[in-house]
Amino acid sequence: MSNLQILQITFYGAAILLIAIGLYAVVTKRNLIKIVLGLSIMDSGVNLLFITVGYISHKTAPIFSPSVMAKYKTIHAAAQAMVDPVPQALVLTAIVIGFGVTAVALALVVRLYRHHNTTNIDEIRNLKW
Amino acid sequence: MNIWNLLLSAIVTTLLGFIIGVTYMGIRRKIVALAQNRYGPPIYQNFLDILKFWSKESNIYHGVMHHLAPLWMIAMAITILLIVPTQYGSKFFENLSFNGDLILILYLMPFGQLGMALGVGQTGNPNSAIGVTRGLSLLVGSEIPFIMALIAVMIQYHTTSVTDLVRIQQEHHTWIMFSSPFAFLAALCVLPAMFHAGPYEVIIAPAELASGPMSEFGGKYLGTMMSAGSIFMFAKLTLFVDVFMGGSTNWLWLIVKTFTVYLFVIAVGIIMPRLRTEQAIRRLWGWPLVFAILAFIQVALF
Amino acid sequence: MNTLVVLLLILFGGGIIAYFAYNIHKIVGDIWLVLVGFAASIYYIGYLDVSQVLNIHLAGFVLTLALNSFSWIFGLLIAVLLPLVALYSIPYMKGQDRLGWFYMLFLFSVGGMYGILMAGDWLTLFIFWEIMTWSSYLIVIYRRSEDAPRVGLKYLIFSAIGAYSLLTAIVLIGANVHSLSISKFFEVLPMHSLGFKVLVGSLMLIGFGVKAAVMPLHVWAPDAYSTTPMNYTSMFSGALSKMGIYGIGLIVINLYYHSGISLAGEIVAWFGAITAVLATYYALIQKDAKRLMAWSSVAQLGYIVAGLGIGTKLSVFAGIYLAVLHGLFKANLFMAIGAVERQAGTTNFSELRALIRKMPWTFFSALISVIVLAGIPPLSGFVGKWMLYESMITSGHYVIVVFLFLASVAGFLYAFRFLFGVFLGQEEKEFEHVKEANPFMTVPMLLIALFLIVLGTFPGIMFKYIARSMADLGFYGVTYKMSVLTNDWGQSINMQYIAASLVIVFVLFLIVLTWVAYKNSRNVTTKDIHTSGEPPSEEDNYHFSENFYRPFQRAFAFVYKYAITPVYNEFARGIEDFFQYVRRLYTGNAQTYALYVLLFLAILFLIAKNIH
Amino acid sequence: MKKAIAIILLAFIAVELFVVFYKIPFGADRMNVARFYLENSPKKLGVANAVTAIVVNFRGFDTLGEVTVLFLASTALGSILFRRREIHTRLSHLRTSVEASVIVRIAGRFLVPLIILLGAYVFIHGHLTPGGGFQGGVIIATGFLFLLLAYRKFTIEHRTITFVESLAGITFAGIGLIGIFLGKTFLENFLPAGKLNDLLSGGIIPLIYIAIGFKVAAELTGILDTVLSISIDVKQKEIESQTEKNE
Amino acid sequence: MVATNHILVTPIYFIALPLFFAFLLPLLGKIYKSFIRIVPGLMFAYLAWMAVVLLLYVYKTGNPVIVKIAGWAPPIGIDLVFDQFTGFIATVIAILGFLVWMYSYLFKKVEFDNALKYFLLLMLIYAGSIGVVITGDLFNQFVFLEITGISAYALTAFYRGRDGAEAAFKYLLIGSFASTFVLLGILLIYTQLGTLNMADIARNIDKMDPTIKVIAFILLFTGFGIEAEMFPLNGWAPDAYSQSPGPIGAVFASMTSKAGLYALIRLSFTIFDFSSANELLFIMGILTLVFAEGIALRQEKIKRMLAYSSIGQIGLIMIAFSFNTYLGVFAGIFLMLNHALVKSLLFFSASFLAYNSPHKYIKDIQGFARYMPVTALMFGIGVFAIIGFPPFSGFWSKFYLLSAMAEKNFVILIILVLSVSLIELVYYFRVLHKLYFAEPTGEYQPHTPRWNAMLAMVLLALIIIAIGVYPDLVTGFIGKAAHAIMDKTTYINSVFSI
Repeated sequence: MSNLQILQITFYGAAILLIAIGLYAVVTKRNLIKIVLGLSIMDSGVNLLFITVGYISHKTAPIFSPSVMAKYKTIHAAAQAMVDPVPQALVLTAIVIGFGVTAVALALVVRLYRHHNTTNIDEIRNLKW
Repeated sequence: MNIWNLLLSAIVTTLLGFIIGVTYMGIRRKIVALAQNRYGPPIYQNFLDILKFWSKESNIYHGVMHHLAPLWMIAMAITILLIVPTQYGSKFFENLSFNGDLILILYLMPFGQLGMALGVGQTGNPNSAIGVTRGLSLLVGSEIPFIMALIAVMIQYHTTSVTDLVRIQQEHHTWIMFSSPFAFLAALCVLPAMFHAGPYEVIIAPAELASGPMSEFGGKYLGTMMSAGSIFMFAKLTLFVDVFMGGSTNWLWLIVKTFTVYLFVIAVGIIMPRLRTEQAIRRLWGWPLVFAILAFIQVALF
Repeated sequence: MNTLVVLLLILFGGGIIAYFAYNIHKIVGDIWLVLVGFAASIYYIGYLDVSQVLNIHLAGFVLTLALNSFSWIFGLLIAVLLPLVALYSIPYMKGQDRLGWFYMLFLFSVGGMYGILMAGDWLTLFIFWEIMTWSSYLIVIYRRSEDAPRVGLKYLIFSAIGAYSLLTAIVLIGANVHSLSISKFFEVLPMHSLGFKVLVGSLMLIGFGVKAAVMPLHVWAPDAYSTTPMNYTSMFSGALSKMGIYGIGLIVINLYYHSGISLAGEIVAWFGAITAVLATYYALIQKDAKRLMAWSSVAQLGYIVAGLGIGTKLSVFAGIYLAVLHGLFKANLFMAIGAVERQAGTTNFSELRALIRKMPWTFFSALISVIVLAGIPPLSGFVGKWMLYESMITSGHYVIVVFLFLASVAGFLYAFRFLFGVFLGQEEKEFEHVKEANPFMTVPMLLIALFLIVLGTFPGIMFKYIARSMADLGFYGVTYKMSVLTNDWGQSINMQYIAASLVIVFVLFLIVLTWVAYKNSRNVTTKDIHTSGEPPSEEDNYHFSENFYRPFQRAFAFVYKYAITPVYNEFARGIEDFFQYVRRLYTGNAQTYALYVLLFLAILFLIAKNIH
Repeated sequence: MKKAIAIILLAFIAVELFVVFYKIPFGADRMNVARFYLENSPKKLGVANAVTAIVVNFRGFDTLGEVTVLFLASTALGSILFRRREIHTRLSHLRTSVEASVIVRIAGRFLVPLIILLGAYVFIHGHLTPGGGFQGGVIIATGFLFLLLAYRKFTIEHRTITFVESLAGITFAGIGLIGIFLGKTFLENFLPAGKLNDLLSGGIIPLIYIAIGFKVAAELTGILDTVLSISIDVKQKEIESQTEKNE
Repeated sequence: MVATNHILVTPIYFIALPLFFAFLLPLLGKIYKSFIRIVPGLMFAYLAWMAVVLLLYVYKTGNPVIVKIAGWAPPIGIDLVFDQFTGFIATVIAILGFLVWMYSYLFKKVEFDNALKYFLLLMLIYAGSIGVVITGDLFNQFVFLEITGISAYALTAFYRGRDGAEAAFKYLLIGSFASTFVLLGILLIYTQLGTLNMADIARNIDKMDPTIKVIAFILLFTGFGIEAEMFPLNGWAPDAYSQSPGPIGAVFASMTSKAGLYALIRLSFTIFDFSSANELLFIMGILTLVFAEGIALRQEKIKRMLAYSSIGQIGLIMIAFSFNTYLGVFAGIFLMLNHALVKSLLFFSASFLAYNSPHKYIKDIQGFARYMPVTALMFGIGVFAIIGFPPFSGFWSKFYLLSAMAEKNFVILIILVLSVSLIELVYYFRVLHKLYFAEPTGEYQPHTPRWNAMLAMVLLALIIIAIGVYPDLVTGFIGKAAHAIMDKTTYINSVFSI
């Protein structure tokens, strides 16, 4: 097993495990806060996957800083030595969206707590059938 | 056909039917009395009755329908008598026999009864209305086997006309009662019900004077109705004879045949106890219906 | 301008204007209504150009408006009824609110009927069919009575069942024939497979059968007919139900007899016969005049369906004749009931008594109609019955004919029940104030009655049009005489002689009897009767109305034991219970929903290999 | 039961996902569009940070959405919690947090300006160095968080927040619309690209990123402020219930 | 194929203007309080007009309007595609957006802050929905989906007194699942093709590893299916519909669900080339339809019933699209239009009928027809239209749908769909009967709608009747739309030709 393979298993495995853990928390935990935490963990897993996918072996960050330019001389050469910037950009968006969702979720938890005086999801079932 | 001729024959036929019918009624009263070990009235008693009714001076008037009821009866009775062929081959007694057929006759019968029922209804006598409902209920019982028998005959001989049926029987020298025995049996079984006689007399309930459809009729109304009833009775007998027993070519033969049938009706009436309406319907839908179905099978198979 | 469109415009536009007219003032509305009624009627009879065809291209379909002589005769029925009913409605609906709404729907439904008759393609037919359905539904629930929701829903559900099967058939036609034209469909039909024919035919028959109240689909009819205001019921039962008959006629004749599946026609005839019998049986145990007549309508429609189903020349002829006739006399009867309802305030047999002296003209027209209904000669009902029976006997359908006879004989029972229950029997103080109905009500009724009488002796008046429409159904060379009826075996009856004999004898004896008895007649009340020597006192009322046909009911108890309504109810309840259970899937717990999502995902993963 | 089902399902899904992702070679170069971005962000836009170029220009539309999401979150929070900021201001004395220690307070005084400065630096240099509007905005928000934690009496004027938030948003959307009004496309660069790695390079990108920075800072601060009001609410409830008990 | 850079009329405004005014609205509110109502209205009106103009342009010239953003042609930049199909749906959403605004013009008149937030969220959910529809980029679609989602969560929890928060939390939970799955799906596609542009993906979809392609499809399908309220994934929907403010139910029915549905359809029709996608849509459509309509039969609350009914309609639309025939797609688009119009009308009128009852039980509104005849009539028209009586628009959509089924000779399916229709008829008319026949309980006072709401309802009803009487008003557009969604190549070519 090569180094890369080990890395691959570790990163993918970790990310998917994070997603699974998040999902597990969402599906089984009774506490609303824990459920929201689960959602966050899930998001983190997805984000980690994004970054992992964007990585290219032995390449550097996609910034044409003076030092990089000094090293590679031309833009083209520098560009060849950089990782995929798109997933990073996407992750930025995803993180912000995740943040927004989490904020709203927490606000809802507060509302629910005020309304039902509990954070147990099993007891919040006014709407059914 | 000459219109005066037609009128004349109609009047003659009606008169004959009236006389024969009333006489039959007298005979029936006599026979029933004898069977019940009574002396009974004379045979001409019904003529006297009708005469008496007609000569009554006072008249109870309940309303228009009450007034019209006997007229419906007599119009129906005479029309049926005119339609039913009485004399096969006789030009004079042809009457309306080519202008009507079995279905028409069957549908004419309720014409009179409806009129009577309406008249009865207007009198406000509840018992009369009860009598009418019984009569109508019984109609369902008797009509179905009878019509089935007739349909079997009609289909077998491919005609709906009574005249045709008589012609066929006369030409082939046979009676339908032999060629279609089941149809005949079915019709025979329901015959008492059609005469409201025998076990099916719950409608007029002759023993209980107060009830029965006709109890509110008196005087000339009752006289008219009795005349109509006797004519109607004769017409029905003639129809039966025409359909099942070959009709006749002269009046004597017709009287013999009809009287035989009538005798059967009287006999059944004497022997059988009265039935309640639902019992009557069930009985009518018993064997007669079986016979009628057998008649259908016969038609279908042969 | 196309005359067909003008007619539709008169009705639909008239309906909308009627709404506003009634909101201005009742009198304005009434005048407008009568105006529209007569205008439509006169326009239809006098000015309509039957040969005109109009094609409208709409939504990728060709909508065709074209009248043929088969549909024309149904239109004639409507055209006769519409002005009369409009006249009748003026006093009948006096004092009701929302009249504008009512009459708008009224005219819409009439417009819908004309639309159906004019439809040259199935889509047009369906559109107008639905317009007719919802407008009539809104009229059924117009009164907001206690059971109006139940009745309305029932009517609507069954209408929808019908409409949906119709729709299914239509889309199947559209997909397989590639044209929605009715005539084209019948042209190419023989080339299609048996399965297609049977499927489409049955669906159409279900669709039309609902409106024609054929037996398992009749459940709505008694309720709907009796709940609706009577002036509309006379159109409802008289004309609207004929739309079902029109459709059944089209289908049965064209589909079955011209493409060779006669067995199906037999089945239809059987449905009609059974409907006739059972509906008659139910009619005679009803306790309300409206319901009685409603069931009677179902029964009468059964005859017509049977006639059309047999499909011989004479039986179809009889079917159409009976259809028109039923439209007339049943309209008349419902009008009479409406008059009674209006004047006496009830139509319940146990309350009504002896209105004959109070409302003689109503009684007369009801009597004539009942005689026609019962098919007693010499009135017009008999003509239809005779042709129907003869056609069945001559074509060998003797079992069906027995059923119809049974229905017909039992029909006498309810006919008498109706007349006795409403008009006859002992008089009651309660109804002393009752007066004869407004002339606007009685005159239309009497007109119809007169027509029915004339039609009995001279049915040829009607035969002319029927013979023409027969040609449209593919029965060519139909001959008729003014008053001689001939069956397929060549036997004939002459109505003139029969009627003459009856009338002569009747009149003769009438003169004699009146002459003889008039002088000494003693007018008595209905209390002055012979009841075993116990005449009732003034307070007592010996009216006979409860358990009218108890012996009959006892004898046929086995018939009354079974009914289809509970079956439908159980079915509906079963569905509701099922979904009551199913809806627990939505537990209200967000985590359960999340689990569903995961489960869904897992299932998709499992079948991922099959996705290609 | 539920847990068992969940574990089985999740295990299955996770394994399935892993199997799929395992097919994707790790660290391999699969750039397609990205290649273009890398090549052109310095060339055409004069932006050193390719990620910034993508975020603000190539996929700037996403970012507009992203900013909207943040805006939405803060609005939603306000709408969901129904705590008007006026009330919050009025009730700030009820804040439950214990008065922070002297160290924190003093440190705050020194650190908060620095933090804000750092944040500003980060978003101003978004197109040159790692970081950008979002990152800078978050850093500034932490500065305000510090203040909120350190000083019980510290309140943020909500009008200011709204104003900044709106203005920044309008700037972003407005800059985009200017592109249209200039006959170009939405969000298209209409300023000279400048020299690579210059502070004043990248056309509209730094402008947008600055707007984003302000917006994110304001929104995050607003959100923090709103969330803090929850504690006030709880405290208020407690006080009310206590007074009830006492009575 | 023309990139119109018209200053006044460009699809970009569908997103740019709502966002711009959303940011601006708090400031405008400071200037003059009524601006927060008037300005969105002007904007909605403008956008509705613009949508119609654009649609007419597209319809007449046959060229889709494709806009590139930031000056980069796809697949480099993000593009907005306003073709016959997306344009039609966007127009429907735009017109309904205007009507929803008109309906809620006086909403929360006294509470400035709430009104501000309401109109803000309304604009954003509108922008999000239209964005999902007209964007040509998969990740961008995800972003808009999230905008739609978060504004929907906030709107669901808008009312304090109700269980809005509970509904919103459920929605959020499931919605987060959706976003996770969508993101994973997008990621999988990106790893294979290195692009996010839909047309580009569709062009190169064959180059994907088959296994990964399937999994990506499943993930996206599930994610969008959640937004489209597909059967087992729609646990949130009835709660959200029933707890949100009145007009928002209409927004959910006519905008967000349409957006989800659009995404699903685009996914199955254009992006992926699975033939089983149609079968999947078909099966899920039937399940959605049957379960939703059946459960709606047993509802005691009016808005919940409407919600289930709405879900059922979505199932119907999915079935229609799953045929993948011209007629089927045509019927599907017509159904989408009809559903948007009619459900909006129903939600509009129902929410006023049930204005003051907190749980909106059907029994609470009984007999209200006598107090608010016009609203009840509007509800009635809605019911008639959804049942499909001519001459209301529902008839045509139903007829086309059944024609599409008949074309494939799915007799059993026709019977199934019509049976479900019958169930629908029963529960709708039960409500209508309650409304008109029952005696009012007197517990809740009816609340008569004000002129703006009345106007919105009447306008909707008129549109419904107009389409019903003269369907050619829309069939032309729908026909082109159906061609557009079914023709993948033209879509790809037109995107890349700018």
